[in-house]
Order: sequence, then C-alpha cells, then structure tokens
Amino acid sequence: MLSGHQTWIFENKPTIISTGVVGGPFEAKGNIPKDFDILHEDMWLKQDSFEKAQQMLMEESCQIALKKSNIEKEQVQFFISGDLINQITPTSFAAKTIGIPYLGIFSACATSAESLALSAYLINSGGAEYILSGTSSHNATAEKQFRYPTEYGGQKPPTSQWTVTGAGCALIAKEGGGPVVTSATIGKIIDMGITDPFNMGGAMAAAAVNTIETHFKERNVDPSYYDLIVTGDLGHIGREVSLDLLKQRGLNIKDAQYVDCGLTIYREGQPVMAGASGPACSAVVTYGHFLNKLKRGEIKRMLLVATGSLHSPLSIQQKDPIPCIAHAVSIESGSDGL
Amino acid sequence: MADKKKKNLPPEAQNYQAFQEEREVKRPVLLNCIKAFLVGGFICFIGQLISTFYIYYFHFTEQTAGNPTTATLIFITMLLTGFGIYDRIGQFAGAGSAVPVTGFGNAVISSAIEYKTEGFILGVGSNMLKLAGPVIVYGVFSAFLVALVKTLLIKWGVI
Amino acid sequence: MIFFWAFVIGGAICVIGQILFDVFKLNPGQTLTILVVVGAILDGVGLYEPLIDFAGAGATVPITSFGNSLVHGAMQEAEKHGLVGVVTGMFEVTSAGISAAIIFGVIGAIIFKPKG
Amino acid sequence: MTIKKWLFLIGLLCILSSCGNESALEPSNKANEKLDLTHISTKNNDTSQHPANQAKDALSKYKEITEVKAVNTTKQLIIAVQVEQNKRFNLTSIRKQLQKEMKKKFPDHKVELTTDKKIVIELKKLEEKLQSESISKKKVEKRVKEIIKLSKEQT
Repeated sequence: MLSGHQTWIFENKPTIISTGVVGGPFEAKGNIPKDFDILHEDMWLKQDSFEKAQQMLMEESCQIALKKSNIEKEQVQFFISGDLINQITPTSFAAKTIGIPYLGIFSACATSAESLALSAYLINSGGAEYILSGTSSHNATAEKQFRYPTEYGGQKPPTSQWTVTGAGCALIAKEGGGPVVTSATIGKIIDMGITDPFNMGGAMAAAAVNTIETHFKERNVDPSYYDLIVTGDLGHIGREVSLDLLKQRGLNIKDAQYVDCGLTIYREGQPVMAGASGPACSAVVTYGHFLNKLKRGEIKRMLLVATGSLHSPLSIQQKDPIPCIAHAVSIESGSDGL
Repeated sequence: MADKKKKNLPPEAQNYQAFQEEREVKRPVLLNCIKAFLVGGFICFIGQLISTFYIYYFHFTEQTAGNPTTATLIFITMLLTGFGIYDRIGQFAGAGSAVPVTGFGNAVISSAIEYKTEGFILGVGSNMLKLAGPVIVYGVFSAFLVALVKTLLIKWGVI
Repeated sequence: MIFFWAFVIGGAICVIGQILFDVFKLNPGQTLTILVVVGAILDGVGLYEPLIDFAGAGATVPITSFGNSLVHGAMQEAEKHGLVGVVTGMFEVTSAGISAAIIFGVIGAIIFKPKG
Repeated sequence: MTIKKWLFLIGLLCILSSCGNESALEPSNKANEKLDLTHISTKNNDTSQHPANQAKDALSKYKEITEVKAVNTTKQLIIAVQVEQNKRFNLTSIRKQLQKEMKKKFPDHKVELTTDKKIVIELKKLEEKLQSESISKKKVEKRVKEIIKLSKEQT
C-alpha cells in the first residue's frame, strides 16, 4: 500500500469504468472539442447565475458518467468532489441533487487528482465499490471571485491564465473494464514566496517538481516508465520552469513526454495568455482527451500531476505568498488492453 | 521594499524565484505604452469632439461643456460594457481605456452588472463602487488636504 | 489644433498609467487612485488648469481631472465660506462623473446581463 | 531599479512643472495681419460699435491672438479672443492681462473679456446681426447681458 512517505500503490486495481466531460462555448472553439460529451453554447446554461451554471455542469457530468456505465446511482457509495468557489457551494449543491453520500474536498486546481487519489484509495482498500470523483469550474465565477467583474476592462498580463468552463467526472469501480489507477502521490504545500496571483503557473511549477520527483523516488520507477507525464495547469511558463528544474535534478524527461492540460485544451490564438487553468482544466482534459488516447492504445501509462495554488483573494490582499500543491496519480491501461 | 522582502526568504525560494523569473514572459511595456497612448488619445479625441459639439450646438461654454461630455462618454461606456466590448478594448489598450473617465465608468457599470444576480440592493447597490470606490475615497481625501493647505496658505497671506 | 493636443496629452496621461501598471506592477485600482491624487496635487500647485486650457478634453477626460475638479469645488466653497467650505464644497464641480457612473450603472444592471 | 523609477518620476514632474512658467503676451508694433478685424458699422447711432472696433484694433497688436470678436452697448463691452495654441498654457494670465488693459482703455464701459470659444461663436452671430441692422438696440442689450451671464457660468 504505502510506499515511501507519501505514495500509495493500488494493487487491487481500481478502475475508471466511465467518465463524463462537459464544457462551455469557449472550450467548443478549442483544440479538443471531440473529447467532450456535452458542449454548451451558453455560459449561463439557462440558469439565473454563473454559480448555478457551474453547479449544473457538475450535475451533468456526473449523470453522463453514470449513464455510460449503466450503474444506478444507488449503487454508488461516495461522491468525492470540490471546486474553487465560495466554500465549494456549486459542488455541494450538485451533491444535493445527485443524492450520493458526499465528501467535499478543496485543493484548488489540484482537486481532480486529489479526488481521484482518494477514490482509488477507498476502492482499493475495500471501503467502497463505486465512487464518483470529479470537479468543475466556470470562467465567470472564478473571474468574479478572484479577479474583476467579467465585463471590467482590466488588462491581463501575459503570465495570466484562463479558467476553464466545464466539469469532468470519473466513476471508479472495484472491477470492470477500463483504465486502472495504479498509484498516487500526495503532495505537500510548497511556498516559494511568489505573491503575484497573475502568475500561478510560475508559482505552481515548484510544487509539481517536488511531487514528480517524490513520485519517481517512492514508486521506484524511471520517467521512461510513463508514456506521458500530464501536468494540470502550469501553462507555458510553469511548464518550462518545471521541465528545466526536473532536468536539472537529473530526471530524464523528454520534451514530447511532458504535456500540460492547460496547453492542450485551447487552440493557438485563443486569448488565454499563458494557458488554461481551473479545477476543470485537468479533469476535463484527463478524463476526456487523455483517457480516450489511453483507450485507443496510443499511450499505455500516464502520470497525472494536477497542480493547485491555494490562495484566496483575501490572502493576496494581505500580501501572503501563494502556497501551492500538486498531487500525482498514475493511470495505466487495464489487463484487457482497454 | 520588494528586495527587502526577498532577503527574508530561504535561499531555496530565492533561487527558485530567480529561476522562475528568467522564464517568465515579460510584459511588452513599450508595445503596451504605444497601445495605451493610441487608444487613450483616441478616447480623449472623441471627448474633445463631443465637447465641441456641445459648445457649437447647445448652450454650453468651454467651462460648462465638461460635465455633459463626461456624462455622454459614460453613457457610451455603459453600452460598450453591456454588450461585452469594453473588456476586450481593455485587454488591448490597458491603461489607455482604464485611465480616461470611461474606465471609471466601466469599473462602476461592470460591477453593477456583475452583481445583479445577488439582487439590486445588496448586490448592485453595495458592490457597485467595489472597484471605483478607492478612486472616490482618495480623490476626495487628497483634494481635502490640498484645498485645506491652499486655503490656509491664502489666509496667512503666503500665496 | 486643440484636437491634436487633446489626443497627445490624453494619450500621454494614459502612458503614465500604463507605466504604473507594467513597471510598478500596480493593479488598476491603485493606479487610478494615484492618478487622482496626482491630479489633485497638480491643481493645488496651479498646474492642471493650464493643461486643461491647452489640451481641452485631453486633460478633462482622464481620471486625473477628477482630483482637479474636487479641489476646484472645495476651493470655490472655501472662498465663500472659509475652511468649512473645504469640506462641504468637494462635490460641487465633480458630481457629473460620479452621478453619471452611478445612474448608468443601475440602468446597465437593469438592461444587461454579464456576458462572461 | 528603484532609483531609476524615482528618477523617472522626478523627471516627469520637472517636465510638467516647466510648462507653467512662461511670460504672458508682449505687444508688437505691427498690427496682426492674420486677424479678421472687420469693423461693424451701423447707421443707427444707438447701436454704434465704435468702442468695440477700437478694442479690436488695440488687440490686433498682439500677434498671438488668432480671433477677436467684440460687441458693445452704451454701458457694456464684451470681448472674446482666441489665443494661439502654444500660448494656451498661460491662458489665465493672458486673460487677466488683456482684461486689465481693456478696462483701462474703456473706463466708461463695464468691460468683460473672455477666451471662451462659445462666446466667440455667440458674439460672431451678434456681430452679423448688427452688421445687417436686423436687431434693435433693446435686443442687443438683452443679448449682451445674456452672453455675459453665460461667460460667467461655472460648472
């Protein structure tokens, strides 16, 4: 089970039997629209507020995952999820609708990996048979809470990132066909004293490096073990910083092997500055794009390293540096080749 | 001050920050300034047009045309903000669209629209000046200090 | 001619704002606050009125003129009522910007929804 | 870096403050040729524009003045001038200087001098009406009063 200090090895092979991936209009114009189950044309999803729209995204992605798996929601023991907004209310309200026993978690944009790791652990240890795990974010709710009103004409610097509108959800089961979660490394808070909330990629890269390094050491594998190392939302700057740092520390990671969800979801030319971010970023791209690749056999093993910056608007105003975290989860194709 | 703060950090963090800064995309200051100059200048040019219009066709002098000009510009800002155009101009122009009074209007109007979902009293009413508040607060306070000093100086016959 | 100078001076004030953004890394709130205070001080030392005479809207449209007219209102009242006027006269001249922003803000909130 | 920033700020303030300290207008011997000095001549003595014409002539010795309009009644004289763009920094002191000079020159009249574009436009209209003799003395007096009131309006 525990390997080293902070890594779990899941020998009972918890399986991702289905996923639900929902996106908004901006994602529809992006790089990977085919990997979404539903793409909405309207930022509001016909709701009264952006927060309700985000709740709706979460609900939909759960429903899709359930529907695809043919599992009744009464069979599911837990719903483990979280998001960025106000005491994670969009997620909690979605949990009310879904009606599955609920564990609310928060680690900002690393929530996807945290919920997946926890779900896999619970399944692996026999604590549950089916768990829904996922997360959501909405561009407008995040802008409103962390930055300016959406219609305010503030200039974003080139280091800033664009919050994904969407939700990604995975149904994890004790057995069944599909990609297998093999291990997870829980990261620790890394604070390098960076205070600029418009440069989260640069701040989070340190956490990603720490977790990736620890993962390889404690799982006792080489970077070449994975076909892809998928970081959450480091963006251009964070990816470059972390890759250079990893190479400096003697980890032999190839350029093509090291991809970022925040750089995968959108096309060149969309006004996203340094890349995408938000909890949904890593969830949507991993559960949609990369799991599809895994199922098609294009890759066999991937390591998801979702990164999160755990600041609040208040902590930024009080001049506190941004604490960052990264959790790693490895996903590999199952014995049936799926 | 920023340097002082850095010195209190552990060396590891200092090294990391230097490492990170090397790879950080720098803000294109010169290009941004040119854009700000052109857009800001253009907004003021429009302002001059409007104010000339008021002087020629309405009962306003150079002195009194300022107020209707401001109101007109803010009205235009309301439309641009409501149709989702002003934030795009802002991303392009930076200070060019933030510094003119239209930017002040945009700050107030965008907050008002944004918090509509929280109701008109507690949402729109209390959040409207969230962004523009400091401008009014410190504008008034500094004007108070300046006017106070000036009035006293005049009273004492210094100027 | 005044149109040309309105463009140049107005643009130049915006460039100062952009430098505060990019070089001093200030956010819009801080930048605008500084500019308003600078406008008030410039009027206090008698430099802002000539700029308005010279550049017209180039000096009245940027937010700096806000500080200038606040001082003006205060000084006008101070002439009539002495020191009390400094406190009471503040909004005498400036009310247009604030009232227009508030009025159109509420109207905007009634008509529009944020586009996101 | 911080020193550079402060130097930049100080430099900026110096540039700004250096603009304000130029002297006001100097009269020259020659009359300003660019200036439109059309004298308003009326047959009716009641609306004689003699003082206004005199004022125009007197002001023509300043080559920085680009436009001058003036109308008088028996008691009042209102003059509106436009000044060259690059002298507009000193508009206030120029206005004061000219006002003082005109007051001295026309002690029998209540003299108003303004640099406001709006007043130039209004006086131009009034001048045209006087020239075509389509306006009565009473109406001129009323109009002049209105224009003076307008010129004194504050924001």
